[in-house]
Amino acid sequence: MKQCIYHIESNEPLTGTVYQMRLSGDTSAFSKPGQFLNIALDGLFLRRPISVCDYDERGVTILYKVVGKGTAQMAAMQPGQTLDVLTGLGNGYEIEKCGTHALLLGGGVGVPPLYGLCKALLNSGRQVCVVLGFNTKDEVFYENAFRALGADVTVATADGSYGVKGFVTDALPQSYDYFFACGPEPMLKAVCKATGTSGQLSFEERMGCGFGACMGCSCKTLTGYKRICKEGPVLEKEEIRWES
Amino acid sequence: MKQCIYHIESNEPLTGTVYQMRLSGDTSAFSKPGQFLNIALDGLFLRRPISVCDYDERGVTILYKVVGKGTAQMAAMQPGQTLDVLTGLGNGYEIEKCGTHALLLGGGVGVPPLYGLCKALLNSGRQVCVVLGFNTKDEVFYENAFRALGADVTVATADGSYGVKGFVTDALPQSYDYFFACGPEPMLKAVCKATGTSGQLSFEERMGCGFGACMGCSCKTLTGYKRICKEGPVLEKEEIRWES
Amino acid sequence: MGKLNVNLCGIELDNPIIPASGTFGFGYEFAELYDINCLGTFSFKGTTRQPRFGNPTPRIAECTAGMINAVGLQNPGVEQVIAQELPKLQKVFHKPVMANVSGFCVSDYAETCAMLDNQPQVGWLEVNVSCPNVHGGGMSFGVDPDAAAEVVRAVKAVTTKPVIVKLSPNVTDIVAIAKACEDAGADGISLINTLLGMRIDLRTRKPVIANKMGGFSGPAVFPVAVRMVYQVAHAVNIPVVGMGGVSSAQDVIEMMLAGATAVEIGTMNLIDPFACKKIIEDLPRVMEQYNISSLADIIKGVG
Amino acid sequence: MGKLNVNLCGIELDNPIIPASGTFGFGYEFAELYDINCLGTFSFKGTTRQPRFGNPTPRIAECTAGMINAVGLQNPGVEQVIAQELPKLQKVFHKPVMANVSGFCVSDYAETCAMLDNQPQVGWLEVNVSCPNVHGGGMSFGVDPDAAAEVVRAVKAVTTKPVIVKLSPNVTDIVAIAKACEDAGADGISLINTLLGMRIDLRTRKPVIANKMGGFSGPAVFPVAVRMVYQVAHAVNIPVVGMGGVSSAQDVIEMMLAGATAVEIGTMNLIDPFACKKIIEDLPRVMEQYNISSLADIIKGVG
Repeated sequence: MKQCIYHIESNEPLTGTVYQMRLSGDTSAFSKPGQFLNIALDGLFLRRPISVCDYDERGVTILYKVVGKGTAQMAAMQPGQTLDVLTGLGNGYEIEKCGTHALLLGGGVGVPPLYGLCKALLNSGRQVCVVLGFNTKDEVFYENAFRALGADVTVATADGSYGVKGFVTDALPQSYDYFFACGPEPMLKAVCKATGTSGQLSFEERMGCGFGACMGCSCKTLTGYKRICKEGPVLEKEEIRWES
Repeated sequence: MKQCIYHIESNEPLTGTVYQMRLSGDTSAFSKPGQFLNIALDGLFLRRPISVCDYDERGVTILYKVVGKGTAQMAAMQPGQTLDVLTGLGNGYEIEKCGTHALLLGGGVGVPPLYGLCKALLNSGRQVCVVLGFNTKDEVFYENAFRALGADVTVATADGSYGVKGFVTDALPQSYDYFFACGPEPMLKAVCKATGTSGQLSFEERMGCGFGACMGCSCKTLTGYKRICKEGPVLEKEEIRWES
Repeated sequence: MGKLNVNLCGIELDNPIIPASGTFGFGYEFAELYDINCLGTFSFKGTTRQPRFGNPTPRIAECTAGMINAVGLQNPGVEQVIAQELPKLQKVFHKPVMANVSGFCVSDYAETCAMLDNQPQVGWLEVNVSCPNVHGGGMSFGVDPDAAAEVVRAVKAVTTKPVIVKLSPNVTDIVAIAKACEDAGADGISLINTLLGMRIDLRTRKPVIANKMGGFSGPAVFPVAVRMVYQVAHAVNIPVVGMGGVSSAQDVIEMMLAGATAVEIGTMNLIDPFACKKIIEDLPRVMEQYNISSLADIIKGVG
Repeated sequence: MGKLNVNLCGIELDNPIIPASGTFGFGYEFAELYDINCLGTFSFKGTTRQPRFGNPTPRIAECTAGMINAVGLQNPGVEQVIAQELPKLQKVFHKPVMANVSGFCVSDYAETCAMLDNQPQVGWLEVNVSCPNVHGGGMSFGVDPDAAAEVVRAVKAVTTKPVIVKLSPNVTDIVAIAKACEDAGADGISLINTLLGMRIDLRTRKPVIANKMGGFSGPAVFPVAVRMVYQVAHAVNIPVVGMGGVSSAQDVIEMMLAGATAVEIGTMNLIDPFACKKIIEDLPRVMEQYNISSLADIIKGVG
């Protein structure tokens, strides 16, 4: 973890509510796709944890959905403004555990971290199949971005207004030997049921600090208690203890 | 009283710690010299009451000394920024009670409201003698501004580094038939003792609202309880009840 | 009935917004700014049997997201309130008003309330039990269930108007106090009064407030207020008026979900004199956002 | 002796800054960020006799100038703390540490403290009496002078290390609790623990926190903390450790003027992991600004 000042390079809407923000600054604390940063915002007490979509040595890209005060404040920010961020948070995805054919499953605001992951998997010579799930056509984003990387991309919409009608689990490909998922908890649960292989899933929880100090985001796993912000947000399918 | 948005036209230091800020906006709620405005500042709960130095139909001038968080924040503000202000607060000075020869006595940050008052007195055809008191030469401001209006100006410094050595009461002119004063309470008390005429004095008190709602700034006078923010800040010499 | 209407102890309010006592005087300062008939009602300046100047100044200290006050119940006394303030109020406010009453012994409360009982514009008596009891070693009536109940019984004996007891949050067990008041005949409970707080001036090394300590209020105390409103509303069968740091239409809805039938707005009136008007105007939009068709429906609606 | 030094129950501290229990884990997360030997000491994660997962999530709610937590004392249990955490801690922290202990019955406290008494790195036992007493109907030990005193006596019987009792602010009379602890043999008092608070999610109409209510902390509670530190420090003759919303060197000085011998920093560590380090570095400059030559001189210095 590192505390950094990031400069906003751009901040543009991708859909009616999802924004893409490019930030420049020290990214040396990041080591894996699927990690997150924690942003301090004026007048709001807690930092806002946002997953990293992509990063390189010059900066990071984040995508965020406007859902409350914090994200509304972010959406109003202009290039040139700065943000106080804690960087390099969370464990991130481990691509080493994946075979030659990776399946990536993203739902809504769970899509962003899969982008950097997809890049890393492709760079390592693996084949990548991506299934993105959204509620409706207007909410679809990053389909072409994944395609441009060289992945095989399928989109599913719950209302059938675009791509396959249904959930990501209705659009699973025939062959893959490992999966990575990020999305709302009901989707993650359905993904675990529908997939026949091992995989890694990224979880969300309301956080206090985001770096393991407060124990606010703990969960029980089959391998012990874990902090979503520190030993997570990525858990392996086999260790997850589903509630109810 | 009116709630207004004021635009900062300029914001410049006059001395090491005293700044002059010119604001443009609706001044229709002001009716007298000696009134004040109450400024909302980001991240600070209470508004900051600041006496008006001068106003016309286009805007107001305020002078403020950097003493804490609020005034430090103001000093860092740039032309073009806006302020949420409550305007037209307090009773102000009544010049009708003054004869032909007015004496104005200001100490330190008590000097500013005397400027608009001086203008009004001169415009009404009265002669004005101004005595300004400061701790030391470096803190002197607005001497020439008063002189440019056409007042007879004397400066006193406590350490004798400029003008008369001593307090404003050490530099009283021979002849005047009414006085107006603003400054720290010990100065106001000394002024009441040293002057042989009637007069009006402007007081300071820690305020909650600044417009008479909270009773936070009440004082006892010989004419009843008064709120410094509403029936004050200007009281007549004859009604003041000095503590101790 | 409009979608903002609520019924407080048998009296219909056009909306649940009530400026809290001590932040709205007797209404005039605000009536100069806007038509205060847009309010549900308001609770006027805490009135005592005798006139009071209150505490020495400074009476105000700034805090993060709040302030401390130690005004000490400055008011002209109930006789003057009836002779001068209420006739003036009638001209600018045409709804029942809430009369806030304080006292320093049980008979103080009873006498003041008996006099206000005759005033037709007074709709409710809000009895502030946070005052020190001079016959009880200076301890507040509001920290002891028996002392609070005694005040309630004495007041109920002299009035037919609904009696709302305003509780202090500086207690171990707010529910015990509220229940004692209900058992003694209270028609409603309002809470929270201010938290006891203190600030020290680093320059002078003295308390900022002449009286050393004072009542801490403002958005900072909102989570404590929501908690106590929730606890009390789920323990008594009389209406609860919620207050404490409410500064937006969202906060009003949160208080009502916690259990408030109406909501008092205090400190925010001092920072933004138009706060109550803005909140009333904002409520329909925020209700729509959260699919609320009638405020009366959401009272104690937390699941 | 440096100008930041203070003496807490016979142990010299290089400075009065102590990260509060529950916001600093067992120090490792922070030791990766900076050399934590710059601290006066720190109070480690609240430890109980048995391991605990704590409460269900969500455990965190945001508030204006603060937050609510309902972690529920997640910890690996005292045996694991001694076997695993303390040996690891020794490698990164070379000063006496404050062991924070919680329990749900008197024997819990006594057993846990007895085990920690053998640990050479433990300098002080900070006994948190805000936990519910399972033999007392779930009421917190900390709201009853007798229950708090019973815990203190049981702990003092099994340890020779200084015992600091951490008090809950959710009480009518904090001084009575503090005095009872002093009379029972406590060597110091620390306060305030969190205020009980609640937030409701307008979308779901449910409490934000799974456990409904939780502990409210952050800059919002500072005025309440200063008041209670002042009251307790002026009523007991043992050192007081002040905490509650402290977020700057200025706040540290205000707490010490109110009566604190040392100052714990809690919630701010979660927002700015460097908060304690920055405050320690900032203290000399701020002391100069207010003409303070030694922090030890200003303890209880309010006039």
